[in-house]
Amino acid sequence: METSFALTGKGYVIVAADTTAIRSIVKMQIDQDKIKELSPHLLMAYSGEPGDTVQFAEYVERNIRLYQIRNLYPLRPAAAASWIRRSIAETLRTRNAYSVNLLLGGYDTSSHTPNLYWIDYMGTVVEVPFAAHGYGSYFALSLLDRYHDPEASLEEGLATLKRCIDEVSKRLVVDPGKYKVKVVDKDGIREVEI
Amino acid sequence: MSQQSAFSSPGFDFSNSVRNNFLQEKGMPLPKATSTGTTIVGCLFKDGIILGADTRATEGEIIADKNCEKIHYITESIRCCGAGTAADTEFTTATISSNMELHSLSTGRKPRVVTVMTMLKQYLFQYQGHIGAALVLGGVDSTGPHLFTIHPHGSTDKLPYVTMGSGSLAAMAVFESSWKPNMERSDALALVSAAVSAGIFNDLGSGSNVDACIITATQTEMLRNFVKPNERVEKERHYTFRRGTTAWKSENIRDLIVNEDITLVGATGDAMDTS
Amino acid sequence: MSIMEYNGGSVIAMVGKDCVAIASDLRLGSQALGISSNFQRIFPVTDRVYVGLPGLATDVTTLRERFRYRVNMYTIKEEREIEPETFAHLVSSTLYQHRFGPYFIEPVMAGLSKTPSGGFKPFIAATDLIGCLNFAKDFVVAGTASAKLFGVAEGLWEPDLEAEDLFETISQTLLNAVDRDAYSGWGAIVHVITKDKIITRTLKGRMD
Amino acid sequence: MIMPDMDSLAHPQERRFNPYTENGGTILAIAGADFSVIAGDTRQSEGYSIQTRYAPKVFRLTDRAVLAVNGFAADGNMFVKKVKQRLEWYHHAHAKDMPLRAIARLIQTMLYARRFFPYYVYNILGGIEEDGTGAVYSFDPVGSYEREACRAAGAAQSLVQPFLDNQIYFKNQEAAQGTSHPSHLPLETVLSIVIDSFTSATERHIEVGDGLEIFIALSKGRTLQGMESIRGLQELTVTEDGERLFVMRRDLKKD
Amino acid sequence: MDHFPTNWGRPRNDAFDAYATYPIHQRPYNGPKDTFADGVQRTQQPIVTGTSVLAIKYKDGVMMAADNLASYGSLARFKDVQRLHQVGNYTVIGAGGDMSDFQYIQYILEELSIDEISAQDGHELGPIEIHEYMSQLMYARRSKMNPLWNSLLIGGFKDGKRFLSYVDLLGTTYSASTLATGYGAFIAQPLLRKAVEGREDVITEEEARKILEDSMRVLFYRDARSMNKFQIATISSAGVSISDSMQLETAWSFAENIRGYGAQTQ
Amino acid sequence: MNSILQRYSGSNAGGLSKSTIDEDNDFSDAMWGSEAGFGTLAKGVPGFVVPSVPDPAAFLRLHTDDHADPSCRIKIQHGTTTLAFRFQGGVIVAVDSRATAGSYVASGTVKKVIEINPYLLGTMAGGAADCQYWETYLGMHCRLHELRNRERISVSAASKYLSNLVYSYKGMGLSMGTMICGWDKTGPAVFYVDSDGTRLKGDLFSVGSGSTFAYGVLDQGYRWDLTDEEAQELGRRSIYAAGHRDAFSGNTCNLYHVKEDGWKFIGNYDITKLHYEGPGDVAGSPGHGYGYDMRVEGRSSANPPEAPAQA
Repeated sequence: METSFALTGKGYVIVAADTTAIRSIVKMQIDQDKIKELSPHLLMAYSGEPGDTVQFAEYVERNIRLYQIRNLYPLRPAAAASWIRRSIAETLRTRNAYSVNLLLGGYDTSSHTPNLYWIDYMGTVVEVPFAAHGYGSYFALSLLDRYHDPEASLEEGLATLKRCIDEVSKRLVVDPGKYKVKVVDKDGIREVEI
Repeated sequence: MSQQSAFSSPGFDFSNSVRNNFLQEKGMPLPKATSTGTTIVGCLFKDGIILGADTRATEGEIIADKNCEKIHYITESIRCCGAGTAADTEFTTATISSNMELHSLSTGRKPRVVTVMTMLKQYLFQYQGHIGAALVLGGVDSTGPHLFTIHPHGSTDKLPYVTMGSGSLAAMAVFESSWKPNMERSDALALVSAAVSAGIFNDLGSGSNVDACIITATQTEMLRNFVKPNERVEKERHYTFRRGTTAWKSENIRDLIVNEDITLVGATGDAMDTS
Repeated sequence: MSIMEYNGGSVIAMVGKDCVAIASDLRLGSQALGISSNFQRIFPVTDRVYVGLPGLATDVTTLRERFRYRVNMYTIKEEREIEPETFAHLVSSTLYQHRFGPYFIEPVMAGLSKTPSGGFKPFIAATDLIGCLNFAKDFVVAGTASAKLFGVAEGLWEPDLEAEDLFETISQTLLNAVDRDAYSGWGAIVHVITKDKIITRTLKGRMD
Repeated sequence: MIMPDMDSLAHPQERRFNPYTENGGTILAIAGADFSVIAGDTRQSEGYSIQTRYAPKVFRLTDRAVLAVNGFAADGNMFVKKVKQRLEWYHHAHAKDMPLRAIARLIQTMLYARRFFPYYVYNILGGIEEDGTGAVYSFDPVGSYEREACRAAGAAQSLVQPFLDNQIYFKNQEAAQGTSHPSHLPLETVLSIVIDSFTSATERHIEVGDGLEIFIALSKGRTLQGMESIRGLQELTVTEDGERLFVMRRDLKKD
Repeated sequence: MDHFPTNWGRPRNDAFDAYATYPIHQRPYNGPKDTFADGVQRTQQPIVTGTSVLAIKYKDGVMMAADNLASYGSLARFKDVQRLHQVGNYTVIGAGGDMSDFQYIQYILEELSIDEISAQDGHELGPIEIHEYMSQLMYARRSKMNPLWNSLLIGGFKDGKRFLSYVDLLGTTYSASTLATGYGAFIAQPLLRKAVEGREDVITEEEARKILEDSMRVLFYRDARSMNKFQIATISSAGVSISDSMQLETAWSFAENIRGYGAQTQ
Repeated sequence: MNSILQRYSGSNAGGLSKSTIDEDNDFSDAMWGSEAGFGTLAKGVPGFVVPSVPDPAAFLRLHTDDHADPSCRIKIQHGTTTLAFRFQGGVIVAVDSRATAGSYVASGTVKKVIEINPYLLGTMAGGAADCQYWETYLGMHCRLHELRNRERISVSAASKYLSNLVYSYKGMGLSMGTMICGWDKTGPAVFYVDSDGTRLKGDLFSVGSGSTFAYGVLDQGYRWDLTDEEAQELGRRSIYAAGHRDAFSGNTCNLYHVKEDGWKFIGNYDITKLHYEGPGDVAGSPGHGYGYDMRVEGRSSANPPEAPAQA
């Protein structure tokens, strides 16, 4: 019942993911951070096959960091999305595929635009103004169609996110529980309480 | 990150198989490739060999190609009809054709039909039937005319008249009732055409036109669309639309003609220092 | 649910008088769920050659990158632009190389090829997912709505359409076909390639 | 009876008796303002074999009702027989033919009675309503139905239906400035669209072909309006009620 | 009902419990039940089988042909089985498929004829009536999931009209000027169509016989479950006549020139 | 039926051949409606032909479940979004109009609201034929109830009747998810009934493949004290949301409003028109297209720094 959301607003991307770690019918942990900070302006929420998720996120994190060390500047969000997609698409062709679904949110400091990429376990990537993974997407996408505003202030954006979270906890069979919410904008990444 | 060079290694690339099996296990059936339901035939006559084929390619019940070419070039005096998975027949015959060219260059002799047959059967046997090519191979070489069938698993047959494909029974019936040894060229051509037509009109996997190829010791004659019994009748109406019928949201025109405006500088401006 | 239907999408190409057109819908789905209504699956190869890649979305991106790489290598080595016929065979052999583990893509190609006299000749082709080429004289289709596209195109297509008329015919064919297909739709894009310009239009298609 | 083709070799054959088969073919019907056209091809096939080049799929029920059936031929023929039987009983009881919309409901209940052992039949009922308008009712195999202006069913339904959407309903077509699309097409246009639909389907679908039968039901008082010139038109009207029923036949490709 | 969005509206799959609710609610089946159902042997696959039957229309009536073999799997088991059977004065029924089911059909038709005669109403069963009866019978049996595993050709001539039609184990019926069952539908039908279509009113009895003989010869060459011993039935205004078993001249001489299956030359 | 005795007792040929041919008489008691004008209506629950195989439900699934086996031939139409909710001004019922068979859009003009009588509406989700047939049948019995009892049937009773009917066929393969909506002595009422036998009373339901999308919009906008216009707009907007996102829903939206004096058909709205232009000149219209692209046209999330003042 993993659920993650992300939406763009005026100069920022909000990324939110539930914090439960589930095994079988048991909640193993309720404060897991499923959003990786890949670079000063890049966030990645991951969900999917347990084990794969963390392994893959760390693999991506290290490689993006490596790129930054080598080149003295970080990958822009679009380039990072492309590289991550290829990593998934290629490991899918091996025996140990990473079965992970990602939401990649970043702030492009050169063009001053927030970028959000929806990436699934097969290596499909598409840039969208808002996105969701997991069963929550069946409720949240139509809601965001209705309420999302690309020019919303951060407060408005968080209010829209709250709507998604409320809707999912109202309708989904198992309430995902608490969410961790992070925001990336021109000043970098910070965590937000909702 | 195995980005291959532009000259990638020959042979098949199995890199997607693992992934595809994974997807298939998730309950998604793999799609079907284009197949040529097909009637292909061949028979001996007095001076050589005539091959025949229909021209329909299907994807399930849908006709993907109404006029495809199923008689493939191997060498000048050897040709091969293909039935089964269309891509397999296409590439198998192309591979063997290229091998034959190399073979004849290295031996300095005109290729023989048995050589082609042996290459094909060894190639297909190697893939244990996974390459779905059912072939009718015919040609004339220094030892005379030869006609073979080659099945996807690599078994072969040598007969004076042969048929393959979903229309093979219909075509074979025509041969069985009318074929005679040492037929004249025109009679044999008519017989091949009748055999393919039997497939076209009685087997739903075969259709459209008749292709034929006459191979004799002296020349090879490819009769593309030799009989066209299934031309579409003219439509009852014209279906052109008034311009502006379709609503569109945005337009972008990219001009491929590069206009160069030459602005002369130097006459009035600062002269470039060329010293 | 076949793999070809997982993300949805369809492409069609048609021949006109000294021009060709290629069009596709814009939906990216995850089975029944629509994800994006702006997913491009037609890409320029050269100025006058376009390729459409309907099928599994991850392979759309992978193959696009692979084709771009191979075409660039060709251009560098040969010092000329690739001709549509050559490109069709490049596509075909790339796909057949993966005969036993195919990419789930059925490419459609459209372009104008140079004639020896310096003119341009319309060219369209399609292959199945393992690279069997189909050179048609009228139109080629692929994707989840292929049966519907075949039916409408067979009814509406006429020879020697001018670029603007070809635009209407291909648009009407595509829009009506994808409206009967649950996995295609969500808008459409059409490229009409003539010898001196490329007209690209985004259509006002059904959004359900 | 199945050709030993690649398919049957690849999968183990099911030993259990399968009471269904598929006999191909396509049917369609279009309703006009005061007429209705119901057509079907005449090929009956199984697998890759043509069983016969002439097996009617369109049947006259009354002078103002025509039923087209497609799918499994044995179910279809048997179903038509039963509908005709019920209509005959109705005629004996009421001394008139059953009205079209009543036949539609009758067909629903007859199909639904076999909900758990369905008739593998797609039905299209076309004809003239009591108010004189042309009508088409289309059914799924277990009896859900609706009245429409046009409908194609059978093997090539997905080829034909979008073409009809475009040509009959003018879907996705913007009307020229200051005009609007006609709500009903004249019979002549409809007939050519029907013929073109079938020739197109024959081009691209292997199970469609051989012959075409077009039934035309005319409402009471409608004159023939140029229909006399149609080649090979044959009248099937039986009663003196005023509605008239015609059939015309055309050849389709036989490959 | 399965409420998961992608499975919506489909029949519920009770074998797989989507909600992991146990025990699965499944009502006992309360339709017709037979205590001895297990003991009833239905023909679920044909055992002793006959192969193709051919039939064509010609100028004066209908002509049919079938060989005399009944196979038990790949064993040529019975070599003098008559697969063309006269019913009444106007009709011949030819059967491919399971021979025991065919004998049951013969028996049913026999009883039907007796009933018809005993009515003494001057009415006689013609081919149309018999075909209608057989199609109802076959369809009813398939609807009971207990088919008669046959494909039948019914040919006849009554009141100046030729009649030829087909019915099989599913109840599928159709008619045409040439018909063939079994492998005949693939091998002989193309030959018959070519020879007969459009010429039904021209072909003489001799020609018709020749057409059937040629087709039977090809079938013998190519159908491994056939035999070169067959009968021909003619039904015309002169009534029904089923010939004695006959044999055809066959030619195998060209086989002597064939060497191996590939590279062999001697 | 098929006893050994019958199979081998051969002497009575007339009887035997009759029994072999006599197909289960599907028009004697299996049918309702006018039996050539001589039938009676109230003969109880209709009977059905069931295939004589050990597991008829498995048989039905084998031949009709296109999800498990896409190549199955008999494709029964399905796919849907329907919703109904209660508010101070009555009940709003809104549905889409698409029916799909496999990936083929079999129809875009299905009437998924079944007008049982002037005070009762049923919605249609799941097997189209199941809903049409049983709700029509329910309509007959509601009328009979009126004739017998001289008063209209309550929504509760009607839904219970339907629930009992389909429950008796449980496990046979029926597929139906419906909302029975109406106005009776107790005021507006909505009941959810499905082929499992579930029957729920509630304020707000949405059923079908696109129901989750409809809920997403519906829940956020729903209040008991909505005005009539707001409620109608909410129903329309929710169906649009589902039609847009769900591949198996769409084409048009049919909107009904049930009030004390019976139901009223508000209108039929093309989903695509709603996307681009909105519902047009109706009460509660937002005045622009519902589509996200339409709504945010010209707005951008880019945040370029303020241009420094001209030097």
